Amino acid sequence: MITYILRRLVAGVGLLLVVSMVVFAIFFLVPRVAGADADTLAARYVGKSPSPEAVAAVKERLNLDDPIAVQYAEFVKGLVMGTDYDSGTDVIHCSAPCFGYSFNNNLEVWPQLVDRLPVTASLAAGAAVIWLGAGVSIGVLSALRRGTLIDRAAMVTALAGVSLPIFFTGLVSLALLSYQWQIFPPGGSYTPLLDNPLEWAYGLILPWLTLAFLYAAMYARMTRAGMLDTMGEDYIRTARAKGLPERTVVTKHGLRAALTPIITIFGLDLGLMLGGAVLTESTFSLPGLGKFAVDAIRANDLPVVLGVTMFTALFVVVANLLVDLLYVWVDPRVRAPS
Amino acid sequence: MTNASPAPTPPVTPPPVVSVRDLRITFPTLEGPLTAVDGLSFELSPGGALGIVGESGSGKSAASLALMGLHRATNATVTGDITVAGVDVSRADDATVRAMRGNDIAMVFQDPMSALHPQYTIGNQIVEAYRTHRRSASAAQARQRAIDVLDRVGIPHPATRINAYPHEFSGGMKQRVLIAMGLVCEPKVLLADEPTTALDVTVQAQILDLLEDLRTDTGMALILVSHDLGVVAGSTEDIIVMREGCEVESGDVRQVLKSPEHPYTRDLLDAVPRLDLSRQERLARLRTERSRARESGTGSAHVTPAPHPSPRGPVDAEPLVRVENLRRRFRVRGGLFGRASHFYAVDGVSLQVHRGESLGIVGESGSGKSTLSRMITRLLPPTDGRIIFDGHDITHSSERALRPLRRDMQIIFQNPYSSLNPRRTVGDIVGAGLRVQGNRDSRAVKRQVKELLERVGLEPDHYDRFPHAFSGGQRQRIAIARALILNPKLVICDEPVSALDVSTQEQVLRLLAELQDDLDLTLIFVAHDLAVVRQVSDRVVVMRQGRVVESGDGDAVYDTPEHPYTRQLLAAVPVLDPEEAHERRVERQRLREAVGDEGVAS
Amino acid sequence: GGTDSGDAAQNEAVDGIVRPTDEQGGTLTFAHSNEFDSMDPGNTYYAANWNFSRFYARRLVTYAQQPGEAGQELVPDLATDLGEVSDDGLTWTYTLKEGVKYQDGSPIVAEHIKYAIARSNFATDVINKGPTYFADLLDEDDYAGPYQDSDLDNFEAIETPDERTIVFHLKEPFGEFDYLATMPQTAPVPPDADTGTQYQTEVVSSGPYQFDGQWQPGSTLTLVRNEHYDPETDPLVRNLPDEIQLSFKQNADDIDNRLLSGDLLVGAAGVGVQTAARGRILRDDNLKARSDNPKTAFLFYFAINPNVAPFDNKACREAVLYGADKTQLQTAFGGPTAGDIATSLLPPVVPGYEEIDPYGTPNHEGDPDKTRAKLAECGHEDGFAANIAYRSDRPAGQKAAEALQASLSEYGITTDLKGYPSGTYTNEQAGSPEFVRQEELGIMIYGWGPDWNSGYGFLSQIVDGDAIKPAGNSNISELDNPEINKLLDEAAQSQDKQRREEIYARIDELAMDSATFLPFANRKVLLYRPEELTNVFVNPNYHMYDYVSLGVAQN
Amino acid sequence: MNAPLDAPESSASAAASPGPGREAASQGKSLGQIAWLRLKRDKVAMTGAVIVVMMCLVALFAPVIVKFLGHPPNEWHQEMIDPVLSTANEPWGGVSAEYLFGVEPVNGRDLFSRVVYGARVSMLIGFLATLVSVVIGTFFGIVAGYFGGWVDSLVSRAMDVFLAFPLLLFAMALVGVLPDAAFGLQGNALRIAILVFIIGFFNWPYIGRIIRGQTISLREREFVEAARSLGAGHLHILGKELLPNLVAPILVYSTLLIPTNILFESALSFLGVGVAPPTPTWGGMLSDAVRFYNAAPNFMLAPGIAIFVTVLAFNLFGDGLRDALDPRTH
Ligand SMILES: Nc1ncnc2c1ncn2[C@@H]1O[C@H](COP(=O)(O)OP(=O)(O)OP(=O)(O)O)[C@@H](O)[C@H]1O
Ligand SMILES: Nc1ncnc2c1ncn2[C@@H]1O[C@H](COP(=O)(O)OP(=O)(O)OP(=O)(O)O)[C@@H](O)[C@H]1O
Ligand SMILES: [Mg+2]
Ligand SMILES: [Mg+2]
Repeated sequence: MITYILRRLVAGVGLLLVVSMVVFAIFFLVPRVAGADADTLAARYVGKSPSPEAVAAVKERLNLDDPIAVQYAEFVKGLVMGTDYDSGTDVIHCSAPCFGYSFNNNLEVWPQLVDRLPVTASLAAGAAVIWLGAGVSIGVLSALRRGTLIDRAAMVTALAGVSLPIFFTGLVSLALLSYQWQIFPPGGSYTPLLDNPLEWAYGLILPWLTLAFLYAAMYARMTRAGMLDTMGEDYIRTARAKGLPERTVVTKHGLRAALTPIITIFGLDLGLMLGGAVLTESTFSLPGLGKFAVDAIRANDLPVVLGVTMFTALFVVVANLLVDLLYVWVDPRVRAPS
Repeated sequence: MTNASPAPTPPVTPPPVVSVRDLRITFPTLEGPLTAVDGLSFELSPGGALGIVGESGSGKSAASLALMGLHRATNATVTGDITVAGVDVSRADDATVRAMRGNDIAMVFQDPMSALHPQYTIGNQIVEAYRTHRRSASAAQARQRAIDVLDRVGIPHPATRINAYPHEFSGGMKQRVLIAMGLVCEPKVLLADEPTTALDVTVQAQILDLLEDLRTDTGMALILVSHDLGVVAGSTEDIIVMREGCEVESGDVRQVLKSPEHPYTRDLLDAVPRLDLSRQERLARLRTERSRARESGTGSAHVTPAPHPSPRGPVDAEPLVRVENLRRRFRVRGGLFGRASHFYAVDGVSLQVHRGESLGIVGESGSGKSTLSRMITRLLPPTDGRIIFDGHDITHSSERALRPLRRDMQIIFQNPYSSLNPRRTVGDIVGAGLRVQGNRDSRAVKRQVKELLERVGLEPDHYDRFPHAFSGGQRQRIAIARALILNPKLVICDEPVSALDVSTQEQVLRLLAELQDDLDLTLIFVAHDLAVVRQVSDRVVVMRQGRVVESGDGDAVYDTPEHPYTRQLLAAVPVLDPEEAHERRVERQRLREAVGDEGVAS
Repeated sequence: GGTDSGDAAQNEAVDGIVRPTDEQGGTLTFAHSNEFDSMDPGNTYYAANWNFSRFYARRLVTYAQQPGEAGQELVPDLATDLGEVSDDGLTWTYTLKEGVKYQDGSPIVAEHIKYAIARSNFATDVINKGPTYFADLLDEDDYAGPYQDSDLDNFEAIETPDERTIVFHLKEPFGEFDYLATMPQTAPVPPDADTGTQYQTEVVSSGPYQFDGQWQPGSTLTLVRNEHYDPETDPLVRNLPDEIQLSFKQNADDIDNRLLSGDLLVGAAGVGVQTAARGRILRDDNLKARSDNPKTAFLFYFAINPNVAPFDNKACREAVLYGADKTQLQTAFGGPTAGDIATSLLPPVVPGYEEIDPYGTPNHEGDPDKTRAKLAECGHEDGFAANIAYRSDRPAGQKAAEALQASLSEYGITTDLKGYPSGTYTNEQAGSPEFVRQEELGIMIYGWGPDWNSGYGFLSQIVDGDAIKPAGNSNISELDNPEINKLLDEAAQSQDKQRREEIYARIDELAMDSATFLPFANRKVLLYRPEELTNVFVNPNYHMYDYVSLGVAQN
Repeated sequence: MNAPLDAPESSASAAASPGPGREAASQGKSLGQIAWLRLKRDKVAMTGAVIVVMMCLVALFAPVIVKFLGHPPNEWHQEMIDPVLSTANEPWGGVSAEYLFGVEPVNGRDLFSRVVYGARVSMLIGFLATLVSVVIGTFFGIVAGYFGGWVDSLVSRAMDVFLAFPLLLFAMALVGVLPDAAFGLQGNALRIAILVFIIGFFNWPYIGRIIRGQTISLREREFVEAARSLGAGHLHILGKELLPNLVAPILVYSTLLIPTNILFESALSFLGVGVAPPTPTWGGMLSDAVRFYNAAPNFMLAPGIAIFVTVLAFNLFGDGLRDALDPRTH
């Protein structure tokens, strides 16, 4: 078990390394190919009207003239060991993991990421609870009532759910529910959970529902397909032949097997979402990682973009790792040689 | 009732434990309603044993499921009366039927591989069955009970194995687990739907023996469903022969087998491969049939009745295939966390095949037969040893160097469903060999393919059809045609008939024999069914765990087997005569004790 | 329908003070749809922040607390008087008031102001977001800034002979130096408390309010009263509320909704309400009465770059000037409440403005005849192709670009729209002459407001040939007219306000004549003042409510 | 234990050909024909198909449609707009016989024409990006599945890397940093090319995984071995034996990927990194419409509903196609 975890960890770290290389290459190499040079990059650190001296000074301080490989090595070193930055008055240590400093506000990227994580996590967690609950139960119901009106209605709704752009549903629901009828608070209302749990939930209901609508639809469809598959398996017949009540057959035997593959997808979805539910956060102006990233991209704030991307990759890798471990637990076959 | 009192009519007739009257099952399909079972009636007295036989699709399973009330809430329409242990299955409410399932009547399913839930331990699944019907039982009691039944069905170390997951068990063990699960509530009837179809002969024999033992010990009644008359013959008292959903014949086993009344029953009986028939006898019979047919002008057209040369080619001549000390290693991952380990699937096999000869290779599942065949055709590179084909050492030849040689060696696979590409037409499939080998003249290819299709008993205008439109037997003919189109010197048949019905099997074997006769083919015939192998091979090689344990002249191996394993294999073959079946059972018991209980783990 | 009837009440805070009071108490809430570049007074270039930071960063000089023209007067803040200039115009001297203290009670000394200017103007590798007028004007050659050279004595252009006197030595005379003294860069920074870029998290207050503990950028900034602030030393009344809260990154529409419902008191960015709220306010007389629609000194224009073909030909540029339909541009930009049609560079609110319309067309709708004539003159009768650059994340600008595209297309001038992120627009695209040439950005939308309300403050960056920079260039028309350059220098050095204003008007004329500017809108903003807000007026220099004057109505 | 691998296929065949003596019922019909028969019977899927075809026609003949039913998409109609409020003079955003969906605020452009023209970009990008994904995904999926070993490991890890990226952010960032003229393209042509490439390129792992899985299970089928034993090379096996079996999943996932890509494009446009204005796109219109949600709801609804209907239609059709091609659903 330990070796397995270690192996997965090493693979995860390797994956992260590759991701970081690709991301780094894209953000530092592609602009150069496109004509930007060390000066323009340095200028991004400088304010509205950069003087050439300021640009040169920044370039010097951030070693932007070094070869890209050296810069990448520095970046990785910063991630692992932290880096020292000259803040002017004294040398400040940007401790690991150091993603550098934002071009925009000169702040360390990492604490800002950590700062925004709770918003995204709240959004993702709440939505996940809703979509898993709703999606799975609707999917199961639909599968069991296959071909009936309930099934058809559920699946049409689900298809509608996956066909609606999330920003559209978000906007319409904001326009109607928040602004027109004022049932829900307007966009951008986020209260930290610990400040006031009720406000927290109230402020997030609409984003939760919007996000959950899309995902619930996807999960309902997946669950339904999975249930239809497993309910046709021989072992379900065996369970029935044992005289088990139908409820046990469906939940203990059918659902358990049908849900197993969904775990993987859920892990990946959640991992990606923790890196920022970009559209939802943009639509509802939630100050989470996704919005942070979008703003950063608009402002060409490379260190932040790099940070969020890496952060997301980290979540995906960790989520995958957890899913793998969970899989060992839920599906004994994984332990067998294939 | 015990097997000591085989009298058909006991003095006092107790009420039947299962009674079925005029059962009719209809499924709605795209092509309209399909009546799978059509007016079936039978009764089973307590402790009795009933066999239901019929070819695939004859409605056996559909009828079995109806007994369990498992068609409820599906789109099947079931009419007629079914009474099981006093429960009127067709009219009782769901709760009553549920209380009956597993408790009064338990079912063992066809495919043990998929009938167990892969995510729960076998203990969990057995305990669940028990506690559903014995609500007062404590967890500990239920667990003890599960251990007991596992022990009863012959699972070694049941107290520890109870925590195993299904995938950690072999097929035979899984089938035992399923039987244990059926037994756990001491049902009055055990319904076994083809419990051995997916298993090896030896394992099959063990399972059948187990069922027989259980019946004697516990006094429960048994319904045994199978397409193999041999399986039913030795284990039941009464028999029903079904065809296309209808009963064609029924009665006492001995009676029906000895003097079948219905022609269909007779056909079924004839098709069962006979272990006691030697190759010479069979060949002779075949030739006379063919010449008779030719005289009456109905046989296949262009057959040269060249008198067959001595079945064994000249011993001194260079053999077509020589295999020396061939080994093949595979890596197995040792579970999820363990290190990978190696094992030899084929471990030092040497053999020779002479021109015009047919060599049979037998052995149970996993003994390395397919691995060996694939190495001989170099579809798989060997780890060690040498392969000499037609004078060329091909052990390490490159794929490019092999290409011209591929014309001369062909292989026919076990599963006619997966060996034909479902997205290519029959013409494409059969003609592929010519095209791959560089024949660009599509007109000529087409003509040749059509000729060959006719030769293997298919219509030439099947050329443009896709494989899914053919039955299993027909598909195997297509596969044979594909193998023959390049006029190969050697054809390896890797269990070409084991996926087929007995009757289809017979047709395909007959075709192969004819072709060998006519085209002077050299055959390697791989099978796990000894009877099949005997009928087509001049020499036989018996394999076990990657090694050859015995080899020699076909008849010699069958008549005077030397190795105990060969004897065990022979003893496991089901026979049609119930008396003989009984004798063999005793013999098996003795052999098992001699060889040890290794069979269980296979 | 109701667009006229409410006019009586609208703009009340432009011309006078609404609900004047000196009642203290309450929490004054601000919200910003984005965030300020930095809360460090030495490191910011946003008018709204120059306005806001007066709560905690007093400067040498500030503006009188009055609406309208009176509010453009300069009054001393930390200094006892406006700057005292030497006869040669090269030395400016200020004296600090007595008894001015930081939040910790320690006295504010002249050296700290010198230090503040040193760090904000000479350490551009660290503090570089604000303007660098001091670095440009002071007579200083090789001072490396306080972070590399900790000996402040090496910074010779500023002298602090005693704790209360600060003397600036200039290279050349600069008549408007007092305006520079209003910039937040002159707010004192105690060297011991300076943490470079991170000073924004714990600014040491010299004003009536101080940060409530260490502030984490991005989170809500709370200001509480500074006990050591002495209102007696302050020419302004700027201590009405008990507490001030400023939250960032709020949804812009949401800010408006909260303003309209009274949940929030001020939109901190000072750019007025969004389109959605604008519709609501203008349709409802009651709401409209509580709104103000002041003109600003912000000009929107298209720069036509004479280094990009075919605009190297003046007639081609003129064709664009005559072809543009400014009414369409105005509507696209947001209509009359968002801006008046502009006819020249200088905004009407800047002193010295004279109305001129050198490329005027009937009803501002464009002049087809002249356009065609100019096209013919420049050798493209059937039009030509060009690019229009705009900031892709500024909807109004984008719509204006589309409007120009639409009106030019009528003359066969086909244009491609090129959007760039506003974050890098000035630094890397429109503001990089090399990039402009490479991508052939012939027409670029741009907006410009003065750093202080004078012609120099407005013009110097956008018409001065000496101001052209390889990156971060604001003179994106790349206008380099020796006469203009000379006039600018003269204006800078002149001590005569009258003369300066004449020069500005002349420069305006000359710049327009170059046909490299297509001004189309003098921005107006639609501000909304919730009823709870007291002491409200529009600051005529920042063109938004005067933040420090505001109070909160107490029940 | 080879049952699970070919279970669907063999069970289908077993049902179709019950016994050795009996001829198969559905003889002669190819699987494609059977699928078509089934598809024709699926009303919902056919509705989807009809809408899809309609939308394609709309995109194709946008100029003609607009000529008869609307005004040029980039023509300004400021006479329709209240200059102070920026919204239409008439109620309902100016919906009338002349302006079927009303006009756009600010500039009075005809929303109907813009929605019609918006279909072009959406469809173009949806289709082309899918093509890119399918080509890359199929190639790598099939190669990884067929060759296995280190090739498979490499491709699978690459897919992991791609799947670990926050796609939208990445696409946004990438669109932002790419040059303005390249590969002999410029302006919107380049923009579209870049979008197609990015969307297509980052979506390939989804299809790649499916193809890889299918290939692995196909590779184990004996017909591949049979082909090898005839002397067929890798190319023949990949192209002639495996690819035809992958057509069904490729087709199904393409039809399901197209709507995803349409959504993706609209999301990028919504976030402001799509095709440059004034070219109308649905996502771009939506993002403009946000500011007028209360004053001009028609501005938001028109493109929103267009996206919804198109994507839904593709999904319905794709779903039906999957069912029709799935041998298990009898
Ligand atoms: N759920 C179903 N829907 C439609 N047709 C069915 C269904 N189940 C079985 N059939 C059909 O009913 C007929 C009888 O099937 P059944 O499974 O009883 O055959 P069997 O005798 O058990 O065959 P085998 O030996 O292959 O198991 C077959 O033609 C089969 O295709
Ligand atoms: N590619 C492979 N990797 C690992 N193990 C393999 C592989 N192929 C075969 N084996 C193992 O080698 C052993 C022999 O397999 P083989 O297929 O030759 O048996 P067989 O005699 O043909 O059995 P059957 O009758 O079931 O077809 C089995 O244990 C099998 O699991
Ligand atoms: Mg069956
Ligand atoms: Mg085999």
